Amino acid sequence: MIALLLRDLRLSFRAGGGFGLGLAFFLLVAVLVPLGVGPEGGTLAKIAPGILWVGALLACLLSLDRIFALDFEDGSLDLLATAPLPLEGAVAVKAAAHWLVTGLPLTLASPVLGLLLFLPERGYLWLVVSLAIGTPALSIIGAFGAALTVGLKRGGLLLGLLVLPLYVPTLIFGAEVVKRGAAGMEIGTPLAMLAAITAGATALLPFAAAAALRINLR
Amino acid sequence: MIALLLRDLRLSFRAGGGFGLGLAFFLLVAVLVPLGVGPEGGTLAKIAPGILWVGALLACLLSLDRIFALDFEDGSLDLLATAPLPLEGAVAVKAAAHWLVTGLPLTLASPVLGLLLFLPERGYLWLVVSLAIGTPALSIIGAFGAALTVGLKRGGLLLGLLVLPLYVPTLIFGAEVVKRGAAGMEIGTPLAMLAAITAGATALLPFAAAAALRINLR
Amino acid sequence: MELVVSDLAVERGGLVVLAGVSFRLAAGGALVLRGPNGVGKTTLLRTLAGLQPAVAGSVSVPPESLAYASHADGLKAVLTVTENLAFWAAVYGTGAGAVAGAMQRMNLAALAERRAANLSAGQKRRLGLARLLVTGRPIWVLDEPTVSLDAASVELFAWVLRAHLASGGAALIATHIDLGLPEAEVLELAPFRADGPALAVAGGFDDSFDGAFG
Amino acid sequence: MELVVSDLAVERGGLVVLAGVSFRLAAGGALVLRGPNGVGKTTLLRTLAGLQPAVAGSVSVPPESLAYASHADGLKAVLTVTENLAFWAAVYGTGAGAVAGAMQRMNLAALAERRAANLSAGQKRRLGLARLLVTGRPIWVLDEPTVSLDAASVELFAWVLRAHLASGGAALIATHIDLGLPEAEVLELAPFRADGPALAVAGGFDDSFDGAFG
Amino acid sequence: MSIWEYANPKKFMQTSAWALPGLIVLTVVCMAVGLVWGFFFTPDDYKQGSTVKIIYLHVPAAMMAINAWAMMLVTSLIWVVRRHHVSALAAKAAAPIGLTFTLIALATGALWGQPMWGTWWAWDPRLTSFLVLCLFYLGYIALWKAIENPDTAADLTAVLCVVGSVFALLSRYAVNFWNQGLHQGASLSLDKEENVSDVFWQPLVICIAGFVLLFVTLVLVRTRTEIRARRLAALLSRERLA
Amino acid sequence: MMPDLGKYTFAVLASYGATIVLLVALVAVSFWQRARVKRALAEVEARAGKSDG
Ligand code: HEM
Ligand SMILES: Nc1ncnc2c1ncn2[C@@H]1O[C@H](COP(=O)(O)OP(=O)(O)OP(=O)(O)O)[C@@H](O)[C@H]1O
Ligand SMILES: Nc1ncnc2c1ncn2[C@@H]1O[C@H](COP(=O)(O)OP(=O)(O)OP(=O)(O)O)[C@@H](O)[C@H]1O
Ligand SMILES: [Mg+2]
Ligand SMILES: [Mg+2]
Repeated sequence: MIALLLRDLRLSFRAGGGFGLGLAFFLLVAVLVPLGVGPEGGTLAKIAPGILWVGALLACLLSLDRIFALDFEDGSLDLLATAPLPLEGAVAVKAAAHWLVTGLPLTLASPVLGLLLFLPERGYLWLVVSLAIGTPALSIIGAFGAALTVGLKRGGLLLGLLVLPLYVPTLIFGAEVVKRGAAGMEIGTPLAMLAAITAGATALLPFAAAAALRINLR
Repeated sequence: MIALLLRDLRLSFRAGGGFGLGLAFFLLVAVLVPLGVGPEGGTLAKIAPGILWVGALLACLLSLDRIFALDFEDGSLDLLATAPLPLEGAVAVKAAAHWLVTGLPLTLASPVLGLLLFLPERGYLWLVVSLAIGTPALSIIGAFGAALTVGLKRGGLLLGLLVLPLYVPTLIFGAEVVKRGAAGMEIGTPLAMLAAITAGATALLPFAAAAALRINLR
Repeated sequence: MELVVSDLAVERGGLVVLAGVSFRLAAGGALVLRGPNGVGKTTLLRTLAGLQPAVAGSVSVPPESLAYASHADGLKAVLTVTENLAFWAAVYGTGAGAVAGAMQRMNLAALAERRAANLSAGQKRRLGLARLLVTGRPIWVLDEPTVSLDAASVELFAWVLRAHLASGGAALIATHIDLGLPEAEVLELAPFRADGPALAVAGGFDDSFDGAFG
Repeated sequence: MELVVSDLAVERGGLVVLAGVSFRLAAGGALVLRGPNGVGKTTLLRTLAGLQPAVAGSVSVPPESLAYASHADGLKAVLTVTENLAFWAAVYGTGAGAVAGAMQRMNLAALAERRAANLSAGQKRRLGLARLLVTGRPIWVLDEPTVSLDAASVELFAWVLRAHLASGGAALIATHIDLGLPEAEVLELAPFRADGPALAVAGGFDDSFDGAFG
Repeated sequence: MSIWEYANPKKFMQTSAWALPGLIVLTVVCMAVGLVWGFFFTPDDYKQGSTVKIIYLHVPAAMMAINAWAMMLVTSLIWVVRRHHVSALAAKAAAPIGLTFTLIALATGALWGQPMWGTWWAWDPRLTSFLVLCLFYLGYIALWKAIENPDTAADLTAVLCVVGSVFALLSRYAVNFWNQGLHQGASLSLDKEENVSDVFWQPLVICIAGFVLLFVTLVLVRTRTEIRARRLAALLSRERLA
Repeated sequence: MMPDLGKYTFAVLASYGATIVLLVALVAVSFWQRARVKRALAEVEARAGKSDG
């Protein structure tokens, strides 16, 4: 398991930058939106929580299809499935590796981007907290979607279509936490829900994803 | 050339839906942003032009790495490069195929999404016009980026990082056209600039992209 | 430690391709599967490896004793030779000693720090075979293992295989090339080919309503 | 119609792997390149095909006369056998007749409507070889063409190759397996191997500041 | 006799062939009566004017859009647990119907919203969750289309349906955080006192029945088509082998 | 005959129109597919029957 985690981390560092890129994409979204929307501080501050969360989500999405597709293409997924390693565990580990190279750096960098979008001061803490709690759910849900589409070449867009609706609750609760946080309101319920989604997804989805993988390898 | 165009179109239809999926992603961005930002009509109307353009851009981006990567992996790019077909032409044709399955349907569907984001009524025409003129530039610029990153596995995020800055002028002028159009202002200059970008990119970038491909195949 | 296959039928793309395959592979034995292209060798091996369910018949094999090597080598292009092997050694829990030994035996020591992307076709294949050695599994299930290998490497492989058999291992090999293993038994698969309409997935849905349309 | 290679040096990964290779391939001739794994056969063929520049020496070949087939077959998994071939026929401007002929000759007619994804390894390879036929090019440059082929298919290929030579074609083939073509000349590449640090890409960037550090 | 007998394609084909003619007639009658009554013979509402007539389309379509997904969930589970092919094919057959109903509910809702709320669209919880449902339908159908092997496709779409249902419920709950929304609350309840007046209610019930019947009929027709298509594919590949 | 829809004519007519178009399209597609598959199956069954017997 640890070997798999290390391998996946190493692979994403070697092949085109790991950490750097998820982050860079997030940054780009945060830069492009003001470019597209225009520079008024008031509007930007209002949409900042939502845009930051949408950006995080898209940054995750863009790297999702790599979770299994590369291993499928070069045959290592076959070999992993026949290895003495529960496939559920492999899925969980791969999702964790994905989180470490996308979700985590994104969370750490988010305050800087909040700055670019004029996020109100009170919001920063909650931005970081909500991303820290919510992004693991994005990775594990994404791993499920990737497992569903692993056999298909050009699965990228299909994957997006399948996964984004699944991201909706996480997005809403996550953005809600930041919005309420920024407005100085009570954030207990959405935060609890966010945590519940992450916990539930982490507990159950690896099984669904492993089942999907087995079906796809058949 | 026509054979290549037909093949690429056929490939994208066969493998996971072609038209439908680029569109679906665009739709998802237009849906997710309000989910993240919240439901107030005024704010949404203000950011609609920018968000729609950013969405179009991301929808393009997500399918970019497929322009050459699949052909590279299965060896057909080697074969294409040795075929009696100028590589520049092949690049242009592949970009055109990409536009037909992403940019075009996206342009046609944009009014519906304008609705979801409460785009002011006067803006619809200009939304469609600006996308129709601007999205070809997105495809051709994207093809250039894809050519640069074709050798790299997990090139997806790197590609995004390379291409998005190149997209900035298109995005700014495109969104500006829509914004001015929606506000009833004069749109001549940004529209002319948008057209100039598309024309220039179409004329020059295939050469750069073909050069990049040749280097990557070496 | 014995692989027993009895009356096995395997399917690909919803059609039974082989039926009635039976054999028994004991420790120390090697069995070469032969048959024309498309007869179903790969399908049979994947079924044995547990990657797809059998249509009929049974496979009995001690748990955790199979190591499968497919057409594709499952190498990571950006990892070095050592890293590739070390990963599988960790997965199979065999440790670093196994890695060094396998590299020695498959003549990969000189390439240890080379990335897999920079290997030639035959070198990649050698690395793929070295992976088998680090699994520490007794029964090898190999799909055309000597593809792209030069004569010297084929010999090296035969030699490694003999050592494996001598130490109580067993091997099931699908191949079109002569491996230089006269002691191996040969199973010709062509007679088990299941064609003719009668054998479309037996008992499957597609057949269960023959005649429903009058 | 002649391929003349003189004193060619080719590099891979910044290192010269082969140097001083010279040969001449005339119409009707076949040349088999042999050499241990990693000697540089693939690199040489890619250089001839124009995919990478030569380090030294020259290649003279009539324009638009080469057809290159690499380790990978360049098949599109979601297209059918016919569609795959028809595409290349259109690119090379040889038309639908060529497709039908090629399928006939490579024994693919029965698989015409099958998607490439659903072919076995050997069937894929046959399809890859059929592509050569639809190019209509006289000089074939082949990298291990018979990998995964069964004995019957190897024979079929030899037969097709002979017909190609008889009709004034030529073929340059890297292989480890005996093709059953006694009339082909053989060029052993091992003697041209360029090792030793002295040969790091001559005149390249790495050399241009030799001695810069005292 | 157990209900599972109908999972046998032969039995299913026989029974559905027997039931279909009657169902088609009933559907046509119900739809025609309901819609004609609703459109031509109901009064205008004092508040909503003639737009109440949209209710006869909007409410049944919205109800059936949700019920179709529920039916797909049940049949998917049956496939996963008991592996009856007919139920997998029924789920596949139902998806485009559900999608159409969703689109009808969205379109009529939008057209109704313009005069009532002054906007085509609002990010109201009920509307939003419906949009999400629409996306689930699209994803589900796209996944069926994308996979070639029918059993693989059945398995994967079933998994998607189950997981998707959980997340659809979650989003329904999540969007409630925004506001109560513009949309009407439940107005059809069994408690007669709370119901809209009988003049609107009676044709509405007939319309709902019509939509239910239409759904059942179409599911049967499309499932029969899917079964035949499976049979066709099997025969064709046999021919190729022989 | 036609009820007076007042100022909401467009909304009501468009709703009915859109619904009917969508439903008719769905029904048409369903039955068209049914006919197509049925015909193809009949052809193949006839062929199979001939070669068998
Ligand atoms: C695009 C916009 C709309 C969507 C997606 C939508 C969706 C829905 C849904 C999901 C239901 C629940 C059906 C059920 O299961 O009972 C419903 C019911 C209903 N809708 Fe809408 N709606 C929309 C717009 C409107 C508008 C503009 C009005 C009227 C002003 C309206 C009036 C009603 C009424 C009266 C019901 C019945 C309530 C009940 O009995 O539960 N809807 N709609
Ligand atoms: N979807 C499908 N429909 C019908 N037949 C299929 C499908 N997919 C694969 N096949 C066929 O299944 C057969 C078995 O393939 P398999 O890969 O097992 O052959 P093989 O013996 O390994 O051949 P090779 O020596 O070429 O590797 C082949 O004839 C192949 O064409
Ligand atoms: N980046 C690199 N750095 C150093 N050496 C490299 C690099 N990339 C490839 N090589 C080496 O170049 C040599 C030539 O490889 P090539 O693929 O041409 O061999 P080949 O003769 O085709 O072998 P095979 O029979 O195995 O296919 C190999 O020894 C390979 O290891
Ligand atoms: Mg095989
Ligand atoms: Mg080689």
